[in-house]
Amino acid sequence: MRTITYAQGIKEALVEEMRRDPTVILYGEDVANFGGIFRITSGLKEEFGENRVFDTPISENAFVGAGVGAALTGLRPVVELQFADFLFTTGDEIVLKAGMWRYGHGGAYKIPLVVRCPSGAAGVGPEHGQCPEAFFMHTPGLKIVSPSNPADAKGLLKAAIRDDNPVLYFEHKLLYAAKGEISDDPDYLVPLGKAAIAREGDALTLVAISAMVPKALAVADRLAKEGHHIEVIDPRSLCPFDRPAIVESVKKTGKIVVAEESYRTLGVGAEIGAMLMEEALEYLDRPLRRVAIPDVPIPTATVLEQFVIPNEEKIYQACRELLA
Amino acid sequence: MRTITYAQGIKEALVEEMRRDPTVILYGEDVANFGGIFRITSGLKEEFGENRVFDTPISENAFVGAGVGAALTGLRPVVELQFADFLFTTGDEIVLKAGMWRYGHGGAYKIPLVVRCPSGAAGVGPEHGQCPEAFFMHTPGLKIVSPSNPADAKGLLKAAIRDDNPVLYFEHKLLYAAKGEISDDPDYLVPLGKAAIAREGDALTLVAISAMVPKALAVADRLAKEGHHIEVIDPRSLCPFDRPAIVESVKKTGKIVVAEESYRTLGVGAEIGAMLMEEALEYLDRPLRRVAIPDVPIPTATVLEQFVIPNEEKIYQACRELLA
Amino acid sequence: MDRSLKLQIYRNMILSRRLEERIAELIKAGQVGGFMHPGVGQEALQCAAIAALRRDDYLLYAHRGVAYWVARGIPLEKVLCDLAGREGGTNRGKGGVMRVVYPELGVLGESGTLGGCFPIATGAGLSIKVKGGDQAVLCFFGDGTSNRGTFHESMNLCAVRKLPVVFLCENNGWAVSMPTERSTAVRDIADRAKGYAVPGKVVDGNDPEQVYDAVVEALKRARSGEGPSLIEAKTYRLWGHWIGDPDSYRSREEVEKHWRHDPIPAFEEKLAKEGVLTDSMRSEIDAEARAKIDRAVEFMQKQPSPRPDSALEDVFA
Amino acid sequence: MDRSLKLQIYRNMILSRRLEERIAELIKAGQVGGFMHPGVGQEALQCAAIAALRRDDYLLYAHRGVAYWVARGIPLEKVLCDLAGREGGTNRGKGGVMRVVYPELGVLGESGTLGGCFPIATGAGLSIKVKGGDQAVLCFFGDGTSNRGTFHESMNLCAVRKLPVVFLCENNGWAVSMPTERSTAVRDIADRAKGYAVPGKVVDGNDPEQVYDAVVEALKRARSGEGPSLIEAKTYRLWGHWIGDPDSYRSREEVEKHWRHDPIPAFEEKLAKEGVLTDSMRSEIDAEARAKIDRAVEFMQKQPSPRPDSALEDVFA
Ligand SMILES: Cc1ncc(C[n+]2csc(CCOP(=O)(O)OP(=O)(O)O)c2C)c(N)n1
Ligand SMILES: Cc1ncc(C[n+]2csc(CCOP(=O)(O)OP(=O)(O)O)c2C)c(N)n1
Ligand SMILES: [Mg+2]
Ligand SMILES: [Mg+2]
Repeated sequence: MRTITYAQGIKEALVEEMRRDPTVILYGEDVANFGGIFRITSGLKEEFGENRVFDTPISENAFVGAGVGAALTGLRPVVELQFADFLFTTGDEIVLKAGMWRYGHGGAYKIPLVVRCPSGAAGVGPEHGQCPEAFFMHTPGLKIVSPSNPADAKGLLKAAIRDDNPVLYFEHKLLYAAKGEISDDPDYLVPLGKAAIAREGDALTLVAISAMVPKALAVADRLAKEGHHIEVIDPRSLCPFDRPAIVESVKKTGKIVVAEESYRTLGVGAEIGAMLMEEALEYLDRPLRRVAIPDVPIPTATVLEQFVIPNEEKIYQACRELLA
Repeated sequence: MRTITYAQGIKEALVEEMRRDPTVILYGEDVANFGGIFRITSGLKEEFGENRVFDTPISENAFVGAGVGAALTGLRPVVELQFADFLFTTGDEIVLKAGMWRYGHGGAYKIPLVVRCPSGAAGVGPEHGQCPEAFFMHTPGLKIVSPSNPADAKGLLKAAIRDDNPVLYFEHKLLYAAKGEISDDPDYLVPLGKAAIAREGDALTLVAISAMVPKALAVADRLAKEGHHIEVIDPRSLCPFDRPAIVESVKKTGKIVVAEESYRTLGVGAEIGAMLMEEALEYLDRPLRRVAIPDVPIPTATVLEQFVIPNEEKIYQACRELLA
Repeated sequence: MDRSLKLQIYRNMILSRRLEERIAELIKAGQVGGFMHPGVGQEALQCAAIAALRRDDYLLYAHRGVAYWVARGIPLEKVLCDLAGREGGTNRGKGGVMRVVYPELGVLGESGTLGGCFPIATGAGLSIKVKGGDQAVLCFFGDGTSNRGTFHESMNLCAVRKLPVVFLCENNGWAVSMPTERSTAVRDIADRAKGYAVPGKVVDGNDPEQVYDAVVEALKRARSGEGPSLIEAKTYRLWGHWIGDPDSYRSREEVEKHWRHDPIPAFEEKLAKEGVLTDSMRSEIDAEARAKIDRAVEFMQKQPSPRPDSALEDVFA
Repeated sequence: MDRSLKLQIYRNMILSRRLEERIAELIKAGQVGGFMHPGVGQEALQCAAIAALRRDDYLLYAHRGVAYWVARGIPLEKVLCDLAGREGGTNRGKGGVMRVVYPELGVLGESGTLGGCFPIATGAGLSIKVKGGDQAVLCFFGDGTSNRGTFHESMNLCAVRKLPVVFLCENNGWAVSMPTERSTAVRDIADRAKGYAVPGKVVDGNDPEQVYDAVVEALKRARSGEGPSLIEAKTYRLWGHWIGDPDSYRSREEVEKHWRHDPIPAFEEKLAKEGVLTDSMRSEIDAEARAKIDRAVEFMQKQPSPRPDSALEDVFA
């Protein structure tokens, strides 16, 4: 066991998988010579050469779509977008090509593509600060992961690279410096589609996604001191989505809070609520509480941003309300 | 009162609003000389001239984004996409520009833009047959309407054109020929954000969207013959979304089925389920039932398409299950 | 082009033309429900360009016609089963005739959104380059499609990374009801190559030899690591945009005029003059084509529909 | 350019340079948290181009620097309040310094995604044309941004509809760490104009007169209904990509070399030679700029943060 950062976890996953499999390539804007604007990929071009690690022009449609084309023809491309928000500039390539090319052609091809998407509000406003997972969770054919800690960051990325399907890998910008322990096993993989029980408890189920997980754990600590032992679930993958993990937990607790950095309407919490209403209605003893962005774009000024982004206090209040 | 088709309703709305307001313009591929591939706009170029009704190159980014730019500078553009699916080719323009330009600039500008999006499965496969409303319902800043009949088609489009915000107007291809009655009032408007109770009842609430509404009404007939008087709600607008209409109905019926042509995960039914779990949990006596596309792209062959698209029988079965 | 190559191209042109005529009949008779953009008039360039490919090259075809598949050697019955949404096609009923796919011959499939092909072609080129092969990619597209942003991004990306992709524009004068001169701000789409410092060449798309030579040259450039090329083949869409198009937006005179340049009789005449094609060969080739099509239609008509719940398969690998 | 115009441009260049230096200090001192792409080295072209605009023209600026706003006459304190996320700016804290907006002067705002500006500019041009006015739109963008598909679609759409838009590329040699010659397959981005049959012109972006003349000509063309133009102004980004950029990807020699072509001393020398600018005027202009900035900073520092719950406002009109 070692302690590494989330950023290191991502980098280690890239390096290990590129060493393991010569068909893995990495590209995007500024990833090669500069090492990425978040400095995740420094040194990779030096190790793997310019044929496998290279910079692209500012042409998201072409280079994301090329990821699909390269995946169809035998490579395993890892494509970096500078900000997750830029997924929208490449909606056709992500939703209709990565998501549906295989299906539309009757399964004739596999699409082992990973798109790395730095997400999350960090003082950078509406077009550089989103967590747009929920948009793509509605798309058939895309796998989606959102790690919340270094071990998952590494294990999920390795699993995503080995997966034969397109995976959107959301890395939260505010987690890059987060530290955590990790195994030294070079085959340390976190399976796509398996939630983590980040903390066990029976008073309430708190589902938290990505950067909300550390906040949720802090809330759980605080509530424990008040005598309420809540369960914190980190879905890790949003597609496949580990529905049973949440349903089982709620059958035990009867209460559910979802904390996420999506917009509230049709955020991940909506699916969780609907699923529970389908599968666990009789176990629910309190209403759903969704702690999410109140359906506004992400403002830039800190005071405004902090007003809309879920924080510990808001999560805590939502839990308290249900525990009352 | 006259009887018109849904297609005529759309056309009348365009003609009336263009006569009323010289800042309304209409453009898209093949809308002017050909009258649109669904023949909605024939004759409009002849009446309003090539300056206000014109054909564009196959450049969805440019012409949808130009709709935003034109709206910022004093026009009320109505832009036709040939298929709603092409919204994905213009994700940046729709989500980040139409949806967020106003907010990001502190409300300095209004964006009175309408994008017409022919939606719905009709034997045309994964990239020409979607109902992608739910993707955009998650986007702050966009209004969304999905009329189910000629009167709403007309009244909602007129209201959308007069609205100072961007509106995605989803017109279902299989409804174009549907007939219905309509008032002759040139100011016949259907307000955005107001659901219609398509049929009153108290046994169950069936929310149906767009082309699902006629199917839902047929199911209601059938159930009525069996002694179950269900309520059919047509939200008409998905943003603003008339939450109280649904909540009130469910408080009366205790049962909810949602029928839609979205993909199931994070379809509109997810938001309805979550909302009810927040606001009406104690009134729910049966689980939610979502009749939607089972998270696969839309296949082309009829037998496959019909397997995944909700039909009367599937809606009926879902209702029966809850009424049992 | 040697004799046998000429005859091969001619055969494919005839087979394509007869197949589309048959498909049109089937659709009009309501026997199959498919959605088809006919390529009548454009077979020369399609067949000639594909004749220049190696077996291990990749192909991204456009939405217009059947000649791409015929020329690439995909069995006719598979194409017809895709059209009819039956088993025995290439895509299990998922994609219709618009998404014929054939991995064995590098046929990658089709993007339903126009211009979606460019980045895919770029990615196939990237694969080749990363793996160090000398294959190439041929990517067809229409004049209207040349106005999509993906064209620009992909041309530039291929050019800066010297990817082995040949972009072949079928300028048939129209994009549905929009004439090229109103949709496209440049007279020769090939001139757009100047924005990427790559070769751009205009050829007569109704002359198989011109097309073949241009594609051979571009493929050579691609294989030798010099990067992409843009070829514009001028041609004409003799039928409507889709089978059923009222085609009300262009004059009958214009269409009539272009029928006089139908590439099939022109090529026949040329081959006859050169002594490559005799009258009896002509009838033989035509009869052969019809017989093949008859057999394929028969096969298709006997094929069952896919299992309904197979709709749930093929989302993920 | 007459004397007073030259001085106006010079004044704006100085004011811009001083303001950015001040902003860099504020950011480095942690006094404001904003995110800023400095335009140091590119002020000549930015100020000169904007000087060619009429008051009722529209402006889509790029993400680089403050000169666009300074030259257009947006009060400095507003720019600073946007930077600092305080009240008193132009966008109520919503968009930061990247989204300065000023409807009174046709300043439409900024797209956070590069290339998002092109369709917006096209739309503004469309408005002008539909309403029959003779205004024009000036749209700035970088060399790297010229590789976005929206560039292509918008150039073509403006060209086929003859919309009054002037596209002005600031080719500063780099897009973050990517040198232009590796991102962009053509030596002169202006050559891309050939793909749309519109005028494309290269100018020295560090020479205000060349830029001004080219923009005047393009605006004239626009106003008279002849359609868009593309101008490429060659310049250099003297500072890092953003304030805080380690700038590790280019050599110090390269940067040093370009400092020797800093447009400010060059223009000063020229104006001095022409007798337009004396030493005392120079110090006066500089002192004036500093005083203005001091007042603006002071104003900004006294402004409150926006009301937190105003975050919920401005989504819909
Ligand atoms: C992005 C996108 N826009 C519009 C369409 C609808 N559409 C299908 S074919 C076509 C015309 C294409 O014209 P062109 O590229 O010249 O090819 P041609 O049909 O002439 O062969 C259009 C507009 C589409 N499929 N995708
Ligand atoms: C679509 C998109 N891709 C990437 C970025 C991130 N980004 C911001 S500025 C920049 C470089 C832009 O280069 P250029 O257009 O040459 O302008 P310059 O910064 O040199 O002024 C990049 C990659 C973005 N904002 N939008
Ligand atoms: Mg065409
Ligand atoms: Mg640059």
